[in-house]
Amino acid sequence: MDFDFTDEQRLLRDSVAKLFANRYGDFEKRNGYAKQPDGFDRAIWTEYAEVGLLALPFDEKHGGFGGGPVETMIVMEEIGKNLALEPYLPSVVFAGAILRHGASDAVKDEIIPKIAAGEAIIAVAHTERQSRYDLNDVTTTARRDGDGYVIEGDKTVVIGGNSADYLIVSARMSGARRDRDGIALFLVDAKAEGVSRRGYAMQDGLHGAEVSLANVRVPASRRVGNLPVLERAADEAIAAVCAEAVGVMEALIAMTVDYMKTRKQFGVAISVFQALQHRAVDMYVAAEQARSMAIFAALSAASDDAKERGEAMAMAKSAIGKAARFVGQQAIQLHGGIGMTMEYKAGHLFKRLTMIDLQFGDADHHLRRLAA
Amino acid sequence: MDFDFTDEQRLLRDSVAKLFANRYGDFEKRNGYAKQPDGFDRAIWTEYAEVGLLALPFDEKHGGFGGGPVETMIVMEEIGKNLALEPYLPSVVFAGAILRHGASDAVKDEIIPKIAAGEAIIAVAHTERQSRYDLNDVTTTARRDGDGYVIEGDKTVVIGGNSADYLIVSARMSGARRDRDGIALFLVDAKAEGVSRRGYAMQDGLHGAEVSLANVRVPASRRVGNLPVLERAADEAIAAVCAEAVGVMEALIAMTVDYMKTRKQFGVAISVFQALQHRAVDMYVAAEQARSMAIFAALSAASDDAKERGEAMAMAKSAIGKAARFVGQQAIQLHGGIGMTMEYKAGHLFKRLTMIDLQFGDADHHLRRLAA
Amino acid sequence: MELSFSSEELAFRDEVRAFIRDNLPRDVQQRMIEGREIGKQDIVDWQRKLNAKGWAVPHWPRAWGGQNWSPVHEYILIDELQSAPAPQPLPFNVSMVGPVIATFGSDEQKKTFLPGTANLDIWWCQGFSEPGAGSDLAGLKTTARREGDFYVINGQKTWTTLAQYADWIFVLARTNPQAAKKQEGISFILVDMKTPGITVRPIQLIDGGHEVNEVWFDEVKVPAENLVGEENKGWDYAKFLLGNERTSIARVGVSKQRLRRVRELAAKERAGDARLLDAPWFREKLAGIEIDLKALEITQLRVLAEARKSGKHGAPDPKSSILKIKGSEIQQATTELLMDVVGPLAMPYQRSTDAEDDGNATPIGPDDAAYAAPTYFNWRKISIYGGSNEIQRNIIAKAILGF
Amino acid sequence: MELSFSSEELAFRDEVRAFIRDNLPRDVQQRMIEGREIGKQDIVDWQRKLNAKGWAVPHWPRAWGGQNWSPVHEYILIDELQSAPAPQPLPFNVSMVGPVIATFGSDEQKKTFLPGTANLDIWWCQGFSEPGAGSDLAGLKTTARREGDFYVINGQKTWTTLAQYADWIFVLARTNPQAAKKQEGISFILVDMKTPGITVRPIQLIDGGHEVNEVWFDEVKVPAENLVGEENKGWDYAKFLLGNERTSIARVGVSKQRLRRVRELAAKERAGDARLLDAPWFREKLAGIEIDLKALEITQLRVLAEARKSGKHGAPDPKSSILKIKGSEIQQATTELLMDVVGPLAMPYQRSTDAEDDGNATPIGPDDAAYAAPTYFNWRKISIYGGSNEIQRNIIAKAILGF
Repeated sequence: MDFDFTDEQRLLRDSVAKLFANRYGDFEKRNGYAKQPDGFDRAIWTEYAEVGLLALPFDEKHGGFGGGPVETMIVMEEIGKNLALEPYLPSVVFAGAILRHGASDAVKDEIIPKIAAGEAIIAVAHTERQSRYDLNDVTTTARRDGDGYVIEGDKTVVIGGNSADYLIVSARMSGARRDRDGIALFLVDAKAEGVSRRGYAMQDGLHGAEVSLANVRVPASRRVGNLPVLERAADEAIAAVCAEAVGVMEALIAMTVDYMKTRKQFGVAISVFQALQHRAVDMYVAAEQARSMAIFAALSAASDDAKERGEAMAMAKSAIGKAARFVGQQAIQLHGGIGMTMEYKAGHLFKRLTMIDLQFGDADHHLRRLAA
Repeated sequence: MDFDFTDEQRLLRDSVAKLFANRYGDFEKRNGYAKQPDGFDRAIWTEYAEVGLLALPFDEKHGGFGGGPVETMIVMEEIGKNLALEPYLPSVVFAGAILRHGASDAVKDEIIPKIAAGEAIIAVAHTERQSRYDLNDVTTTARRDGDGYVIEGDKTVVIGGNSADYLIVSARMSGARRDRDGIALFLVDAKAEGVSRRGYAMQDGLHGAEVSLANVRVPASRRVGNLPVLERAADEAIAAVCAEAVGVMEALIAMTVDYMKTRKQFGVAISVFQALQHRAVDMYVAAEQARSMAIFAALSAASDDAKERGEAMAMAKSAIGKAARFVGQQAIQLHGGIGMTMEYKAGHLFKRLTMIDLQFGDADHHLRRLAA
Repeated sequence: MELSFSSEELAFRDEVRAFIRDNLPRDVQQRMIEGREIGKQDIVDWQRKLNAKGWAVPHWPRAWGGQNWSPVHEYILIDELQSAPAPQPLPFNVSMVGPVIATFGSDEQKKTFLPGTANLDIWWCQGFSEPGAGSDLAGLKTTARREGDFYVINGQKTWTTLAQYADWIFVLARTNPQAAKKQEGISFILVDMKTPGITVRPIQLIDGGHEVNEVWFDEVKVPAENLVGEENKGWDYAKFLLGNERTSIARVGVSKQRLRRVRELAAKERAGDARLLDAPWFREKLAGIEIDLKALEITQLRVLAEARKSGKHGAPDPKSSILKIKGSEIQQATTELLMDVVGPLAMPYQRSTDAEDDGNATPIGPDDAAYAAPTYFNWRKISIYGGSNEIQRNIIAKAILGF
Repeated sequence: MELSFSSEELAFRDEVRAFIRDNLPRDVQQRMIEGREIGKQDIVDWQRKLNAKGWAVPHWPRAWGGQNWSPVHEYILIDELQSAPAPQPLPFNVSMVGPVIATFGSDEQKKTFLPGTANLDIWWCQGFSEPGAGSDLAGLKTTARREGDFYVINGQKTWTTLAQYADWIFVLARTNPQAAKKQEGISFILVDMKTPGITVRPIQLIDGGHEVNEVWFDEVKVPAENLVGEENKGWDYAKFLLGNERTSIARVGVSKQRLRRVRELAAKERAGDARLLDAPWFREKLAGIEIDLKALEITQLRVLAEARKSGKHGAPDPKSSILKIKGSEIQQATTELLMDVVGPLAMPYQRSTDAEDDGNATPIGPDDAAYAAPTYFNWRKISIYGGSNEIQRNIIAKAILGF
């Protein structure tokens, strides 16, 4: 039992924190990054590559640094604190996990170095209009055609899909809409014929895309997994987004407590009002419990036991979603009007927390998953 | 739209309040009443009769006063405030409603005057070991035998059953355990051969009994209804118990607020602590919302539309149960240790609120009933 | 004791429904159903129709268009407008400055302002809140210096709703900075928004919309006759004004309409193999809110009945704080429910901030997906403005529980 | 970073489990599973077994039976006892008066009291709380007047747990009523319960049980050598004592055991046509509490790991207040869940207050029906005693958030 970071992990945290302090220390800069064509600043992405973050979770033999879920947790927590806009979660964590667990060595040797160098962004196109949070609810089809496949279908809310060079698409090769069998994953060149995208900003300032695939041909070698691979990668992404949420909550609570100490009403700082103090305490308690669950998620994410791993993620994501909603709402309430303005960071932290709850399934979804 | 009482209703409320002020104004007396053989004081029951309460809901042609759900609400609220022990709810309200809606005129003419005079107490034996809150879940059987019926089965938690002169028993004449069809109600003399009872106190100081029926013969004329009659009567009882809960909550909040103003900690009355003030406010708000629902229940209880009536009761009982739990728990918390002692009224109010939630189905049960 | 309206009241309700059905433009209604913004002209046109019918300012004195209705009639009108949904008469005009002018203004002010205020020929905004003073309204710093026949106003107001549309603003400003108590020495002044020295700066809220503003006053010269009532008595008028909104504070009609909409949408969405509306967890959540709303509706009627009985028309009943607390909690819960309906499709930002947008871009997801998250974000304000829920608890603690 | 225990810690856990399995009487365990009271002799016998094994007072100094364990080992022992369930060593002895005597007592006191305290030959009770002072412990009024070689104690203590079993009581009493601050002038005195002038009066709690008492002191003469440490320094010792209970405050093991029990019972109950345990609403409620408990367990381990690292063995970490708040909320939630299992059958009062009762009366409903409501009632105390949850929030507000 040990909750300390190793020296290497501390070093990682410090270097990530330094990167973000430079780039996001002045929160107003974030707005400028968001307005760039990709919805983030490519120069910062290059810095991620330089610091080694983009190679972090990959095997050394494919040019990675062999980091595990704890290293990812460290990075994601800092991303959360700073509301960083770069597509680290979809590309490196989520798509990266699919490649790690599902791709052939040939594909890994080709793609991972590009990811590590910041030359390739990958997004996972799994959500469909009707699927809600169910990864097995797939109507997009893939049929065998010669030495490849032809993919046909529409994907929605593909996070990072606007700037992606590759898409990993879940498609049904056989079976009915919600069957667990018959689903395969394909690595699709985002510029391939038949792929069309409509990019957009999301509520939290991150970016995504609608993706249509019309008769898109993919070579057989680009088949990179099946439903269990997608679920395993989603579990790793859930652990990562839990860590991000903890970072967001930490920043938001710190802002709220600071604000309470400076904001005067009726001639005194509002931090003297016991009812407000206790509210802040409840936020803090919720966040600490959430932090425990993010640690639990990180330390369970590498498990090969899909059932145990899935249960841990359902518990963690449910707890995080509930805490995120409570902390976010109360932070806005304690800030009053200022927390609701675009120019102030608190509102953006609140929005990111709200979207984190929706990402990979909300608190109730995972509670039901656990209870099922 | 009118939330005022008529002059007659105000008179009723005042006379009930006066009766209880005399009998229960000194809370310690309640303990003595509870220790009497029936679990309540027969002399007080006689007073109920004298004031006319026991005849209240019955038709004038059967010796009643023709009161409706609003009159019952008035009585029950005072019962709640005073934690009165007498079996008004099971006998006059619940069993009374079954007789009103299901019994023949002959049975009414025979029994209602006895009830009105305080000479007959009736309890409804419907709960069984497996039935939880489902009135249609009945394994007790009634089979036709000559010009009567033979009843066989076990009933549990028959409130008021210890002191009852008659039991109204739900029994299955046909169908499977949970079928809605095939259930009949029988008015059984509590001293009839084959009826055995084990009386006991309940958690809130009221009394009940386990009832076994072994080959109990009942004349055909004593068949007093079917499942819809039982459900209708239960709906009226729910409206009544909602009103009782409002009375309990009112008394408990008043005690809590008084206690906060007098109890000193750290040199000041604890009522100055804003976090505690706001808790008391939340209790008050919950109780006012509950009061609205008790009114809604009373004004819906006489409806002939079973679906509309049932929905109103499910809404009301769910709201009341939730409020009762919150108000009860917080009252104990704000009182600290003193609220947990037998000699202080607050703990007993809390216990009655807890039992009210369990009576006729708890908050979640009725929420599910509504959502089904 | 009787929960239903009288037959006369029911007839009035039917009349209101018919009027809305026959007069409210379909596209305005549809925008409101979907949670989209509506344009200035839509609001103006509708208020003029209501005013022509005599329904814009029924609670004003008869001489100025009032109807001498009972609070129940006022409630029925507002509840039907909220449920339709239809725009309500602009509160800054009809519930705030109008009653103040009608009660405390000079005859000249009444003649000048009241007809146009009722008819929304003049669009008013409210100059109360300041950056340093939120719930502590009396802590305001804006000053009005008397110079001959003018007041010269300096300072900054904030959270000024729809100032971008406004023709006039009613301002609380400090005319006697030496007053002993902070509530004293404040005056209530009417200011033409076109006066030199006024700058309106938009504040963008986190939902992306522009509904509030900062309003800056830099040596703004206002004729002294624009003072309402007596100098230094402005706080009394402000309190009068703030106690004036009791029939719609719970916004029961708004929540009823929202829940209806949620049901409609959930009937179209699929969750797994069934309709979302048939999923037990969803139905239980919905039922829980419906129960709360039913209780609130009755609590609202109880407060109204009390007001009708006491004859204290619109006088602030501390029980109104229950309406504010529960009303905001329920409204906010309905926005969370809408997010539940939409699920992951709430994530894309696809909301146009342009009220004249025709909404013809291909939407992502179901009809209301675009507005689910922005509405959730925006409606967090409901428990903050108009006296935060914490302030409401303080009111109950003091005025009802006697702490 | 690693969540699991080390192999050495796991081996210790297995040893504890085996010891409990081999030594804990089945009937004691069964009573605890069902939520029934256990008798004095059962508690004494069990603590003597633990003490013989060296596990009754592992956190004491080595000279007096301590084991110099890490906080993790202490936690494992307590967690296993709670989960079994088995009685914990009597806290008044092992966590309260024992460490105070071992740290501040005279050599004579140590020799006289510590062995018997560890072995439960002496049963201690705590004389701190008074009717006028709940969370405000320092507001106590009991006095100890020095007269020659004696203190003469007068006053009233309350909420004295199991005073009816106690041989000795440790009392906080005011020796200097003139002290400037209320925390000063208090002394910590050991009193034989058989001393003339002591009266114990039972307080019956709302669950019907008798676990607390009033203890009255009327001119009780106590030898002066029973003063612990210095006169007037008792508050320091009391603070030391109250900060001593950090490894079991969350009572994770208790809640784990309770949830296991709830699952067992729910598997036997029917709800409609299915097992209660299979009803989605029940499973979701259960899962919600299990999630909270998992988070709490990890938070507990984090606090422990911090304590192990800092070496501040048992020093009060303000984060312990999280453990108290969440621990009590979860324990209380489990009692509500038990009520859900039992349903209407929780209503009859069928609990015997006699710990020696053989429980052979025909129960009404499932095994635990008789104890469901009393446990729910009784466990409301958990958020009140040992520093109410409101006090814990004050601690976090001040010590962590810096308000």
